[in-house]
Amino acid sequence: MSYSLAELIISAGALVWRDDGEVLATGITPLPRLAASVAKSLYNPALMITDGECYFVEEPVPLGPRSAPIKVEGWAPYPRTFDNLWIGKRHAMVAPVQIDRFGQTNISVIGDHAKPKAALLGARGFPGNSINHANSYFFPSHNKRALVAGEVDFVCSAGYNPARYVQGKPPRGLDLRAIITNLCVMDFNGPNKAIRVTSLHPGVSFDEVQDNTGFELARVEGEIPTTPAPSAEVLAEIARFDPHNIRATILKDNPPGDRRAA
Amino acid sequence: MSYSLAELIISAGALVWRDDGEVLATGITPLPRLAASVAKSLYNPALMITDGECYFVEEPVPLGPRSAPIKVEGWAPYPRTFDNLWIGKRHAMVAPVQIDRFGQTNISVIGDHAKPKAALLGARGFPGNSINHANSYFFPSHNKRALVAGEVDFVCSAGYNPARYVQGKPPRGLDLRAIITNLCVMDFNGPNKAIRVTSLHPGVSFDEVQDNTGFELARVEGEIPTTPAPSAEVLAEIARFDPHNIRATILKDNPPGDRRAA
Amino acid sequence: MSKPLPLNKVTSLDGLVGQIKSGMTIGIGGWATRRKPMALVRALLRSDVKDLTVFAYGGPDIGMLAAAGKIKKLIFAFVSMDHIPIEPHFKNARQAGLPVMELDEGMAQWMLRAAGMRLPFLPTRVGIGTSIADNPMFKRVTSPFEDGEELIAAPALKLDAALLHVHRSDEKGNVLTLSPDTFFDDLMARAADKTLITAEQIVSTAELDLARNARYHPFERAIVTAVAEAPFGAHPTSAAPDYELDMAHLKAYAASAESPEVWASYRTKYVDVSPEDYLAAVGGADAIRKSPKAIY
Amino acid sequence: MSKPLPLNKVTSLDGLVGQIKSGMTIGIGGWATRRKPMALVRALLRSDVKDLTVFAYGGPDIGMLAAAGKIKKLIFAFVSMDHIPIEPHFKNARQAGLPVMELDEGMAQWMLRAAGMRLPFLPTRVGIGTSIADNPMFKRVTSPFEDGEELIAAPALKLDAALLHVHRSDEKGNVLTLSPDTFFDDLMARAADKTLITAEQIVSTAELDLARNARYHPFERAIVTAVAEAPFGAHPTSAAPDYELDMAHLKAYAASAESPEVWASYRTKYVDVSPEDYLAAVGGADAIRKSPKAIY
Repeated sequence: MSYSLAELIISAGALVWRDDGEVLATGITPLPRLAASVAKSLYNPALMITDGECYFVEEPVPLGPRSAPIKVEGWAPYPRTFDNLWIGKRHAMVAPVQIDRFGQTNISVIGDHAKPKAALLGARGFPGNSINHANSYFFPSHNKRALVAGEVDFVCSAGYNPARYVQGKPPRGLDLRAIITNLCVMDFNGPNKAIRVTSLHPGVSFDEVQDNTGFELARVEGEIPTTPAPSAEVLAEIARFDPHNIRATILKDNPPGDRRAA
Repeated sequence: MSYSLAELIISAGALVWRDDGEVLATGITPLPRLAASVAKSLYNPALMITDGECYFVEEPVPLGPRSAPIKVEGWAPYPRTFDNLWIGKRHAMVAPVQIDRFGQTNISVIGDHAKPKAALLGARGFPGNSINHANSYFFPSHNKRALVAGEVDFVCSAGYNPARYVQGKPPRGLDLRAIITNLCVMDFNGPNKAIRVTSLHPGVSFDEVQDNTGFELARVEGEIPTTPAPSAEVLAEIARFDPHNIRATILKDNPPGDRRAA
Repeated sequence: MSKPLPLNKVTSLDGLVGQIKSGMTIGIGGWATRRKPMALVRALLRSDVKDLTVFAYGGPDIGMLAAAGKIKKLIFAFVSMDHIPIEPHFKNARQAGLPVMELDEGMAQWMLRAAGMRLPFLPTRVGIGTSIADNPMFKRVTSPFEDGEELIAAPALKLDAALLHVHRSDEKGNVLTLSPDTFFDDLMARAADKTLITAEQIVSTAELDLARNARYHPFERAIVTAVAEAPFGAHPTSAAPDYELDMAHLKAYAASAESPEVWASYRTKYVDVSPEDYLAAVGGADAIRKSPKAIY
Repeated sequence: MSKPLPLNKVTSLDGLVGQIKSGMTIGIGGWATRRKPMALVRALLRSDVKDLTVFAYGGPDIGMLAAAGKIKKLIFAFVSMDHIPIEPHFKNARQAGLPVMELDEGMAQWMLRAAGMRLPFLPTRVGIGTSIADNPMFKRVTSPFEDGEELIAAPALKLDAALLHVHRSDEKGNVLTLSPDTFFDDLMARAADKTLITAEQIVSTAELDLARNARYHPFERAIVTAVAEAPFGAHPTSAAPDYELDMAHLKAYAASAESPEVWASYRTKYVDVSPEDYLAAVGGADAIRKSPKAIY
């Protein structure tokens, strides 16, 4: 069965919430959001998810214009968001602009903070999220501008950077899980929490990943597995949650999941 | 016009809120509550008052069984109570069991705290109230068991006791106003915030007040005024807010306001 | 691949009690005579659980646990039945030397908030100048800013379990509390490792009508451990608007503090019985529904 | 003795602006494109007030004030129009070197809470390990308990004035916010010396029906300074359920960041006009009421 790279990413992304138990699954930007939807639908029905505004919903809300009313099961206004995240009951997958070897990410500025070359969104809730609950990251373009050498320009979410902690010890709430890009899946289980490639998307080599990364990557022992193709069941769920095919607009030219098929 | 001692106390009590502006007026136990009702009705319509449960009401709610629905103008659940009192927007008149020369009061225990002779209510919100907003006190029986020598058995509300503060300085929120008893009206404007008799109820002498007080009292200069008799307007408002004449049951034998009339 | 089973947190009263172990620190929701999980408290009295450290804005919940000797230490700011200002069983226990930690009402919820935020402490002025602050459990913290003020560091009031009574719940633990006052049930739930809930009714998620009732939804289900249906489970306290407090029963309960014999007889009749027999003994559902609105 | 006059806090938009002085620190309620007091912001743009330190969960409120050169210093965690992720006027100002203090979203409301409790600071872990914590405005505080943890001491974010838009108010400043999300307007109001409010409608106290709408009542009137009626006062942001955001207008507004000339023309047409002319210029009341529900 053919599938797009976006679908592969969603399929791989869904797995990050599989064993989380009853937490809020937040996916920001369309692919992570679809991943969270699939995770709830197929792997972990205890997950809490929202309508993107301020309600918890029983079933994932499809992207874009809606043909059916949402099924509300709870209230999730912003004040509640912080109450919940401060007790750690959340796993978010977000899409930062930069990440460094410590897993520190940036969505605030490119360049100097006082007078940036590019002003972005601002740190939003990244600092609080990063030290309170599990976090995973998505990068649509795996390159050295996104996976940077040195430190990110402004550290919005904390990472495993001993220089930034008293006695080098990160807070117990810091829990970085996965990074999913257009090339591969990574985790933080390399030596000293180093970022480690755990699977390569079909047709991608480790060297290509390393060449497009600003810092040295660890790798799982032995041959690096290939990111598993989405099952028919997963593809059907993805289609159900994305009836307007917004997923086809996220990655440039909507490449196939197996680049050798292109 | 004849009036009861309870009515005199209510009338004098109402004056404590006159110049407070827009704050929550809380009167605990029937006479302070009636005093707050009169204050809002006649002197300071900006006062906020509650139904005794969790609503702000436009007009004072009469004591006891009600013949008309309450006119709600806001929500006052307990969480809101603390939000409000912590910014100081309140003046409470409460009825402690003991008070000492510093204005410290007690509603927790008589005797040793670990194994009290008499367990009372517990400190409730007295500690927080006392250092955040204005407080006045009512004592139905002015005697040495209530206005005690030394310190009260357990300091529930803070007073002007330098020994209990860093460098002797009470917090800026401490603001003790009036004490009203069955014998007199007092304030805290004696030397070094000492308790001072400002008016004597008709037929009461300063010596009688002093003889029934466990600590030395200051007095206003010159002849101590007599607590003014309630006006006809005040008496009418009291009757309106206390249609079941609960005020007649508070002081033993419901004495007249001018004891010489007995 | 077969889909995993949906969440179901429904259990019995005894199932809830089974989550409470001797020596735990528990918090009990509601306030004085309002929305107390009394059916759960009675079930706790029937169990072997003991040596509890208990925090509550206390009413007959605390009185009963104290009378039954379940409390090792009481954390409180008051124990009252509102119209009966001092809870008589609490008074007996306190005067017999029950170990206590006395707090201010507002400080108590602030300490719950600290626990619910996983912070070791929160600063406050509340307690300054009073005997409350003499308790060595409180430390001091100095503002590191220009003001340099010395404040009380109030430690987090962490709970092993929170016992709450709500109006409606679904099987997943989405709940509604419909009362006029919310009290601090939400902070207790966040401060607790386990949140154990009794509900007047367990209904479908759709029946909760949460799109309309969002503001009656006190906390997200992720912090709810288990739920048991307990109709009239707050009696003799109120679960307004479903029903008001039962003043006659509260007076009978208060009178049971007169002697160990009277308490034993109250206990036989109202505690050591099934919820169904309890309901019959207190006059039945219709009688409870007819209780007049309490005036405070 | 004649009874004193009842409270009346009603004024005009300009009356509200008159309470705001150059150099003040102000907070603006709502969130990004939701329930922003835009009519009041436009009135502020028409005034001589300048050199403001401004905190907001920012949207076009911040963009407009920045474009008009009213901001001396911006305190923020983001400035966004949701569907247009980065506010373009904010982006221009920021890249031109507008002085800022950047916070985390959750930390910001925690700092408002400190101010609303009159505390000098509150402890938090938020910011640890990030560039946010490099700002010397943050100090450190060590837990005086066994854990000995070092936490960030986040200073109180005290406001001279909070600018909020609500759905209904009476003359005394009893208000209702009917939106799906409450945001942090309540904390801003408590953190501020003055709370300045625009309301979709000013109605009688009875019409607020507060017995039924209690949970839509965000704070007590004692902290409300003044109220002005401003129908469609949140436009182009939403005041759901009264009306939704106006995406077409937000796009036109965003496009005005292209050059000073385009901004000047936007300003002439939509800012330097009376509220009545504004309403006509954006298509009238019926058009606003027909905006489709926004999807986030």
